[in-house]
Amino acid sequence: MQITVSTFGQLAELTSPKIIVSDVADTVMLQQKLEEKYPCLQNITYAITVDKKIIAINTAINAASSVALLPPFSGG
Amino acid sequence: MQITVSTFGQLAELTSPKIIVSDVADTVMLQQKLEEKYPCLQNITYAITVDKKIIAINTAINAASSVALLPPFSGG
Amino acid sequence: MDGSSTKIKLLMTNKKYKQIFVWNAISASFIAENIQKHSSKTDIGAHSIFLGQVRSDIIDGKKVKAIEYSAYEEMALEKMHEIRESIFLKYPLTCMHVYHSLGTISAGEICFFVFTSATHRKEAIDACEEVVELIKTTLPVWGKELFEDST
Amino acid sequence: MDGSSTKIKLLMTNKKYKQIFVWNAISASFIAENIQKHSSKTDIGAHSIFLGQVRSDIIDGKKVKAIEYSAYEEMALEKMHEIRESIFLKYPLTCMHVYHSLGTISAGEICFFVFTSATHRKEAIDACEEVVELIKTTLPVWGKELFEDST
Repeated sequence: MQITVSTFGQLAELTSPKIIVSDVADTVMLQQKLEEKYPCLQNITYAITVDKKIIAINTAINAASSVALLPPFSGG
Repeated sequence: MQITVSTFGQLAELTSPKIIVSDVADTVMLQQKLEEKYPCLQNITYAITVDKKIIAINTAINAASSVALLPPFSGG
Repeated sequence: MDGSSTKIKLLMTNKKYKQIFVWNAISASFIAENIQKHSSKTDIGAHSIFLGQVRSDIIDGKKVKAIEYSAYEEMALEKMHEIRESIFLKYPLTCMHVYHSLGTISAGEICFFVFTSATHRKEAIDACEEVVELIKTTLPVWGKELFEDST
Repeated sequence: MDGSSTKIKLLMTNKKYKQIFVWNAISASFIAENIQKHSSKTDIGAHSIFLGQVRSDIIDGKKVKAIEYSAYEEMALEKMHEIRESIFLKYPLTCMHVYHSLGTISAGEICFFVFTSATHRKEAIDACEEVVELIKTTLPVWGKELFEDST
């Protein structure tokens, strides 16, 4: 199963605007795979959203999930 | 000694924009004379200013004093 | 917007204190010009603006069509000077502008304009709110309602 | 002011939620038009406006010439909808308008505009401040500094 992760702000430049990750069933697994692929993520503060909600606990995801990585907000 | 008292807002309509009062040496005497001349003042909330300062205690006044009666403010 | 509407007649400036009173309503284009002027001040990060607009309240069954504002101008300008000094001591503002209408202002028109600017939002917002409160409570200005039936 | 400067290109409206994002800077004349539109609402007594302006900060010895704004638009519009609902539940507002720029906004230009209106000043002021805070802290929008030496 493939998940396409969108990244925003500074994260899009440090990683890639779209990251494709295979074989992940939940956000903890996803985070592990992402930090393997982009070790810089280990030292960056970011939130994971699933279907536009910031998740605080491990959350199941599938190919239909809308997943994103968000660095700290700096609008306004 | 004559004092010219300026009045503002609603007070200017209820009394007169300029009231001339004679033989007063302080604001307590002034207030007595004014309330004799315009009894409606007894039922109205107003402040007395001397030289543009609202006075809280009896204050000496003379012909050179700038004296005014101010109803409650309603600007802004 | 009509260009001519931007002309606001400031009352003759008091020698000692900055004038805040303007004849008639404060136009949207006057506000826009004030905002525009600040684009050259690139240390500003936040503007806070308060606008007072004349309401057509119903009082004793009669509808307000306008408010006629008057002031004890000399005292008001002196008081405004004190407010300005206290605000600049308390908040690190880049600038602050205050305008209040005198004369007859129709319902829907703007009669009061407070504009504070600072590097950060909190200072601009807090200062603006405090200035509005101080003006409303301590400035000798009076509004008299004029009603639709012309009484 | 040039009439053409008042044209603001709103991003294509999301079907579900009200659009808040505009391309490029927010002009003073756009703000003026927004204010002017409220003169027909004569139950309004107070407007509170917050404007965010791009600062030319010095960071690591380099001067900011602009900020490039981007957003996770779908999430931001959904979040803004929640903010709007919560604010209207909490405060008796007549209306509320929010605009945020996307794209490159030069130092001195306005990138953020919050506008609340109410019968009384306290509601307009408090609601405006709360909306600004909520947007700054919960809306997925990012600003990237662009420096004068073009790096």
